[in-house]
Amino acid sequence: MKKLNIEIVDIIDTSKMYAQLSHAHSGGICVFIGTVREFTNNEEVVALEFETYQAMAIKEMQKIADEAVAKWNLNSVIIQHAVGAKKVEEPVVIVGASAAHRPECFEACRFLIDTLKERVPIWKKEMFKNKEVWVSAHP
Amino acid sequence: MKKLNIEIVDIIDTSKMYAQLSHAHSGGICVFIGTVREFTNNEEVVALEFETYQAMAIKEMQKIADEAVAKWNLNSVIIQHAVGAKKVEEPVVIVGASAAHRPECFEACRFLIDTLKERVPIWKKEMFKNKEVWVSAHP
Amino acid sequence: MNVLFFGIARDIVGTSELSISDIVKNPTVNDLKQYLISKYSNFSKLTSFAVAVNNEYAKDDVPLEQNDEIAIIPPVSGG
Amino acid sequence: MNVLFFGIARDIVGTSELSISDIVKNPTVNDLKQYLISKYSNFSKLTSFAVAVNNEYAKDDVPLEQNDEIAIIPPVSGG
Repeated sequence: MKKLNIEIVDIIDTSKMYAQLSHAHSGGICVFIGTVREFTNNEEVVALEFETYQAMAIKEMQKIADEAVAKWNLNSVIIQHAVGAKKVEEPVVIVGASAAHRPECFEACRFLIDTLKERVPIWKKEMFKNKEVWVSAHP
Repeated sequence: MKKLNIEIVDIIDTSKMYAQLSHAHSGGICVFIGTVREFTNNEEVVALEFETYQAMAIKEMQKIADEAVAKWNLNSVIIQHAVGAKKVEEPVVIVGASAAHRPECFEACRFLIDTLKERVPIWKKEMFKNKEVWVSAHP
Repeated sequence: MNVLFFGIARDIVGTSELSISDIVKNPTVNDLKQYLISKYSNFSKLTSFAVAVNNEYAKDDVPLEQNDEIAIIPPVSGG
Repeated sequence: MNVLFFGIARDIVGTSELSISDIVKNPTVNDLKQYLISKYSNFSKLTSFAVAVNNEYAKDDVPLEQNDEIAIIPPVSGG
């Protein structure tokens, strides 16, 4: 049985990751966690603020998980994204895949985060000391 | 300041991973966990048993971490390997890297596990119902 | 026709939901985009923006129905 | 000269530590390997095996000193 965990959450609990991804048919688990970095282009970031179009975001994340399972024969997948204000060093996204062997779980994990960033309707605002910027909005 | 965590342990506690890898200068963390798979070549595995030459293993893991930090400018690295008997779905190894951006942490994490498997003096015995096999010992 | 706005699109129109009546009859996704650009010039300054119909990305020629859930999707930036 | 054995190497010699005295004078890593193969033919059936001197992999021409920590490293299989 495949294990899938697709969620939009207020706070990402990384300690649950292993239970969500481990599987008797898996020899390898690969996880990526995106975190808030203190500096962007040498400017100090106070926080990142995330908002989402939740119903559509869940639907897109489900599609991405289904594509990955079909392509790499995964046993488990997690895709969780946080919303709200996140401070430096806090997790904002976690994606992970478990598979029989390690090449598949690495490739699948990279696909999950790259595709999430391209397609899932989530928006990030960088909060600096004196300004706020919607990331990627302008050329 | 770089954070390094290099250990041989009896039990891998995956819930500590985030605290060990998060870093104010990191935007991405990549983690690989090796787990016990139920079947090897269609034969049911009861357990894996790991032993190590601990002093040398720690030294080799430290070298691998240093090489990765130098090559990808990582902020944090963990390399932990378990010893003793491990049952299906239990974690046996965890490696992880955190860096400013995601390509570096993915590449570094893959390097950590690939190089650990090549160089670190740890030996795995597959325990089947009716036999025991030292992995990779014979051609 | 109700339209939802997120992220910078919400900032541009000043609200998260807008009821639009003064648009061409039987509008398509493209008609809605052109309507927004003509009413709010800041839409033309965005890298791009997409329209979602019933929680799916919709191409320019997709017709919009009265009961569809329609949303304006500025450049996404999750992760 | 004390030598440590791990994994299948320990199974082959039947102990985890062996004191070796009947080896050539001023032996190198290669001399030790040949000694083991001649005494325990199962070493020649392994994929390979390495020798560590003071916790570092050592090449065949490295001389072995009385106080070195010497270990036989059969093919590793961690992870």
